[in-house]
Amino acid sequence: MIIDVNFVGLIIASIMASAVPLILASCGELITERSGVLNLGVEGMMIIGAISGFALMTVTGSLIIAVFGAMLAGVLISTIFAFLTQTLITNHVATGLALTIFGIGISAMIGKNFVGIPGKEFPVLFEGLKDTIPLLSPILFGHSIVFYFAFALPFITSYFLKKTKIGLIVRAVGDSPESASNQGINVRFVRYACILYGGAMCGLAGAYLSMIYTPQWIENMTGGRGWIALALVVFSTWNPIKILIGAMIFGGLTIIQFHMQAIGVRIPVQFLTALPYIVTIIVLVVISRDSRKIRLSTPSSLGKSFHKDN
Amino acid sequence: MNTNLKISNVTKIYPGCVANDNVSLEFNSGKIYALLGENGAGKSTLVKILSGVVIPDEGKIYLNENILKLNSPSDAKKNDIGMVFQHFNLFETLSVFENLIIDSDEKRESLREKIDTIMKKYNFSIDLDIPVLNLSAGQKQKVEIIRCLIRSPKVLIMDEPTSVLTEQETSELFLSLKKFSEEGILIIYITHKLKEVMQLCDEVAVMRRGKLVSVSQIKNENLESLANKMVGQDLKIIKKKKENNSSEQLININNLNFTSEDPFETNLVDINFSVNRGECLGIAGISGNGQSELFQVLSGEIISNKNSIEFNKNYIGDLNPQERREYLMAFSPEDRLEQAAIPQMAIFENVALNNFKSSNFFNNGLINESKIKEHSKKIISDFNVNTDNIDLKSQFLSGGNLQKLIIGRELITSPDLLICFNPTWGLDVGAINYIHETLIKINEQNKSIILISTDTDELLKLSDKISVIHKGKLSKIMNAEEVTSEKLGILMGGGN
Amino acid sequence: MIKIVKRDQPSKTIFFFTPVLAIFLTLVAGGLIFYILGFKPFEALKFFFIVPIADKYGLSELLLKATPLCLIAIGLSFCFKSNNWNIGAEGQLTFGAIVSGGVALLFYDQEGFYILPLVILSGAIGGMIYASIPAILKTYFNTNEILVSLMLVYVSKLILDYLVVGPWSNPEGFNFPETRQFSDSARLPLLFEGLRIHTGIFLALAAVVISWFVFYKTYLGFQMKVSGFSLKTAKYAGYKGKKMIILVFLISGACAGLAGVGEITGPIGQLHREVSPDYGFTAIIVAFLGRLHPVGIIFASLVVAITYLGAETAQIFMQIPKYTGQVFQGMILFFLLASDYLLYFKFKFIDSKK
Amino acid sequence: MHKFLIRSFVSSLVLLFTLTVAAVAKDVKAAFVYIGPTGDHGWTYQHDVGRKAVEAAGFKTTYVEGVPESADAERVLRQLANSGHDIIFTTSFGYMNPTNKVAKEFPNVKFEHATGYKREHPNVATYAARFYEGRTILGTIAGTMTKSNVIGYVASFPIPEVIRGINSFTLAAQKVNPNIKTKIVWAFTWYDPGKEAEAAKALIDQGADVIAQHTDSTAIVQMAEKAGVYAFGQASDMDKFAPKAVLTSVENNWGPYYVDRVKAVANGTWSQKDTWHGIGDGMVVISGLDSQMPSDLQAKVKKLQADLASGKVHSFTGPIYDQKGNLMVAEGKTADDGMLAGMMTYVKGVEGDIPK
Repeated sequence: MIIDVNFVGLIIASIMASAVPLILASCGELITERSGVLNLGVEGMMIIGAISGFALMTVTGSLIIAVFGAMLAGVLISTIFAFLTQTLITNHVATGLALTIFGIGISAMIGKNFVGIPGKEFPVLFEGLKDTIPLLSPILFGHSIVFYFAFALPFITSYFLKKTKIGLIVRAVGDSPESASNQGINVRFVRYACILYGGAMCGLAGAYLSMIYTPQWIENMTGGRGWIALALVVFSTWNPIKILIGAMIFGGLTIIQFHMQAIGVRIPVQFLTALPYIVTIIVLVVISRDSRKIRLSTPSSLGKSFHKDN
Repeated sequence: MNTNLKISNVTKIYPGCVANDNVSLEFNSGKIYALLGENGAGKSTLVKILSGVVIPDEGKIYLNENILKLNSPSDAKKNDIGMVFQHFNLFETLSVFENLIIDSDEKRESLREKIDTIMKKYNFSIDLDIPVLNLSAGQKQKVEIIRCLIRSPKVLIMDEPTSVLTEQETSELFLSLKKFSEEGILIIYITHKLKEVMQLCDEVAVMRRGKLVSVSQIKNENLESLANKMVGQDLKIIKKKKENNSSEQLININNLNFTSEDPFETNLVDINFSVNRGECLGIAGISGNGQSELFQVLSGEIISNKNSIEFNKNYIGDLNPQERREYLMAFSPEDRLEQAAIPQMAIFENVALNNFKSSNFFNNGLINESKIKEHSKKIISDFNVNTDNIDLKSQFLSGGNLQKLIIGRELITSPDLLICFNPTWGLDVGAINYIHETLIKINEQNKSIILISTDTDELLKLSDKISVIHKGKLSKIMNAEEVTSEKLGILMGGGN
Repeated sequence: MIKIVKRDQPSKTIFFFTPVLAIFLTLVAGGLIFYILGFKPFEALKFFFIVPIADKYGLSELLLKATPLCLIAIGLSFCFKSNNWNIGAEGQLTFGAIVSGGVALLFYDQEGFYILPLVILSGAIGGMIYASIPAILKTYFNTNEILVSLMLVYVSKLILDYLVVGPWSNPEGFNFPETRQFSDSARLPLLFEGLRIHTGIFLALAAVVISWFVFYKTYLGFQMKVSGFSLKTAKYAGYKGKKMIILVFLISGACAGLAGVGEITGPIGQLHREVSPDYGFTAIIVAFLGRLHPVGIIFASLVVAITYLGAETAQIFMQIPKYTGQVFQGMILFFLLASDYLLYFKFKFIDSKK
Repeated sequence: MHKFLIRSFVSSLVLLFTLTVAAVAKDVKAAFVYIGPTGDHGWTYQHDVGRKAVEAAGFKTTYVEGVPESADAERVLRQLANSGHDIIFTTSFGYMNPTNKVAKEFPNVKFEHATGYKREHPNVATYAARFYEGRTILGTIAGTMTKSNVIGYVASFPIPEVIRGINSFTLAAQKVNPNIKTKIVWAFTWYDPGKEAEAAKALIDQGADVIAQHTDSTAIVQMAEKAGVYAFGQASDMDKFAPKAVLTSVENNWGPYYVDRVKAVANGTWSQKDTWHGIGDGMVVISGLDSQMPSDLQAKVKKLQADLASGKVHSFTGPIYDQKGNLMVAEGKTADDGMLAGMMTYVKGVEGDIPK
């Protein structure tokens, strides 16, 4: 078989497109987790973002309102989680699960009247440059603004965490909320902010699915991507740059699988689909064996409630 | 410039306890002040109020005649009050540099310069780019101090700073503090160690049960007078009866080694010692030199070679703690809340943790609750545990009462050997005295003790023989009468 | 002024009162949602919570639904009470169903009294095998069990998918993604002719009794509890703490596996892609709602089971979207967690003029 | 007199009978059980269009959507049977066993199961459409319209229904263009827009310029629209989702059948049967043809449609060979329904193997 460079470019571009929601949600969840909060409600927040984006687009006709509205919806739903876990000091795991169950239910309820409506075309950038450079053109050009944002996000997140003061504070809160509190950092406020930010990114990830990737609304359309995004954060050992790589691998598996089918190579689909989860478990085992490594890479207070009494 | 810090009529009430009862104090720069008191006397609450961590119910604080509003730690910082906490306020996974700059608004570059200057000036040497995780306790404390110094504080509060330091590190710290004081920083030094007060401070304020008891010049005080003020009664002098101990060997440790895979643990190398009946062997050392590992090996939490431990003529190196208890050994670990007891469980359930066959706590695999409860009640009354509710979750017991419960639980089996690790750590004087009395009583009953402790005074008071552990190695065993605290200090620091 | 004050001790009364409060708040909020959606709130709630269980068939369905929830929640209570966050019961259920389904398929054309016990046993073992993965990784590799057990859920569902689509699909079934029907000997007998409630309910009841007995009355239960709170303490007390952790996971896995057996050998009768409508996750709600107490779990499983049935009934009779069921489940858990605040804190009225 | 009496007696009987029938007719209630949401614009949507036709004919209907093919299906069925429904349409293959089981307990309620093959009780009928006839038309269009000679086909599960469609499509395409290749990608789902879009994209990247689908969502035609290739609507007219890409759609038109069967219940003439209707009976409908198709192709398609309807042309007319070159249908013969129902091999010209 002759391998055409443009063909490779096209495949890479498809893989990247499928990685977008994973990157967005994972980078959001990463910030949340870095502040010490484990929010298992990613799937729920994504699906809320998906319906909100689609519904707003249909009702208002404005893509901008829809995109920001989806992020806002993610923020709102994550506020429930933030209020419960941070103000009422509830268990992170249970609250996150409740958020997912609730999110899936409520989105289907809201979305009832939006099923089967065609979505609007989302404008793409640099479409004119699509055929200019072999291999790179399909990768670089002709994508939506959200696509470019998603691929910039890991770098922005990495810079934010490593180089900025606020990033430092987020990491400090995740490392030791007690110390942070004694240092005059308002732990609850920081965690609220990180949870809401995570909600916004998950909302955007959902909106990407319903508005750009497959422009339509159907129930449960996130199809477990929220769980993959959660896995991805662990897989990346809480490092945003590795999220980029992980998202390409995890998101690309289905696409690779389809291409393999099309050229006649057959691997059980289920095996490939299960791979991200299995790989994540392996990564977890590898990093957890070394107690120093796990302490340096995992937010020490992850999933633990913090309450300051006065 | 002179700094004047005034605390005026500060009161802080917690449910069921008045932590600060109308406390008024005044401090002036150029001096080092000691705030002395037992655990629970209210000194920590007072300094937390000064550093903005705790907001008082009533009272005012003035800095140079201006009212201070301290609603959060950052308010304290803004007003040039620096605080070094007893349990460090550091972020272990962040680098030293990141820890230092987190509460500063200045640019990274200028901060780095500033930090370098401070480190040079006070002769600190710490790699700024490694995670705090990798630092020793002394280094961590220096990081905390540098963090305060960056802000050129007017007031520096140190909360029990020497509890984790070696003698060497302590004297280094004292030198630095004197230097700071000369430079015009007002220093408030919180401790319950009388000797340090005498050694370092100029003035001393003593607190007891939330109230300010006295303020005086150090030159007018001595150890006894301070101790009396702190405890509020003439200290019962516990003196160990020096009797002829039996020469019958009870436990013999023979070439015991332990190698850990965990980089945070210390390896034990060639441990050899023996303890006779009725004897107390003290093991001194700075924390983190293998005490915890030694305790675990002796208790059976870490299982070793069968022949390495001979107890009462039985080889028991390969037995677990429960099996060792059957041979009449008892153990009181260091960590009361995470190991010796389970705070979330009731008192009687915690009593059941010391399960030995003759106790009949569990028959045929079933819980014998009435038996356990009966037993628990006996412990509570025999060992002065201040509660009558054995269904109470043990998290609601004070440290002293919990420790009494634990010791009582271990002793009610009348073991031949009690191994305890920092049994009085963090307790108030009353509880310490009670436990010390209890330990002496055990020896008097011709039973033995292995006392692993980081408190040298305690060791000198209670031990017949003393050894020092340093980097997992045990020094030769010395007779307690021959040992001085200076000698111990040298050995603990790794000298000969 | 109202001030929030921490309680000295968690309140026992409130401990059992909050689940009731949570259910009540859910009903109120649910009524509100129905109202917003344009339905009569009381009528909707009636169709949701009363109509589905108004006759004996409805009651049978309620028990049928509650059985797996109760069984799994009982298993989970062992984990949660000892601080092990096994949230992968869905995976353990699926794997139990796979293993027992495999055994049932071996005997698809045979009859015999020994088949059913074999099938049940293999389901429990399947669940245990699957639960042992996060347990062993947690105890020997220090791995976070929340993430591992969660990841494994999806792996097990994909294994099931692979099997029913491929190697185990019914050879006479035109390649449809389902296996053969099990022989009657591999099916759990029905309790009453014409009702679907089957003998699997006894498994759940047995689990309730055994769990109560083990946890509150035996040395083993005590050791599990201690190990869960602190491995260090377990070690100090001389318990095999790691083994205890693995044991609670195994118990939990066995219960989930049995729930899987109950589904496939009870109402379904074969393996296909959807053996469980997320019972494993819903059971987490049940476990919490039931306060991890065996009796509480029985009640909680019935309450949560209604949300499944009610969602269908409300759809059939009032065209209310069936996803209200999930919304209710989420809300119950939200409200329960929120009202737990009252366990540790109380509101105190303070005279502000002072 | 005597005669008169008899006559009046008979006529009153007749009157009574008609009255009863009329009363019954008014009271017949039909229920529909759907696997997906009614708005999916695919499989379920079309069934719901059929249901609405039943409503329009004056009958009461109930539907339950999103019923999983798990243990819950049986309860829903029983609840419907118990609450006064006279005929219940179960519209997904996975309901086959529950349908038969519940039918046994409610002999007075009629059950109609779509796409299945089990009729274990006299009150269970099955029905399906000859979608493959529609695929013959799609194949003809695809074979003509392709420029790359690569046609992509997103398939759901390797069951006879789907394989029959692939075969019929490929045979027709080859007939007009012997050089074409049909690339099949199995999505192993009936309805998952994300996955379907990814499958379609993979085929497009592999060079396919016409995409056919045997999954239900509109994601594939939308993806084709984005990529600028042709596609066909599945189950319903998907033109509005992708006006440029969609050349035509094969619509499932259940309405007439549903109305028929409900009326039969009302009249008491309902009986068990297995219905398999195609273009001729109007169960399979070809939507309007896109203007991008050249007029001669349009004409050809219209003729083919008429011939298929009249039975002049059969989708599987010999000689048909399988992939290995074995003769499946001899020259001049057509495949019988038995063969079609159990079709589990590809015809020559389809690439790859059927996944096992």
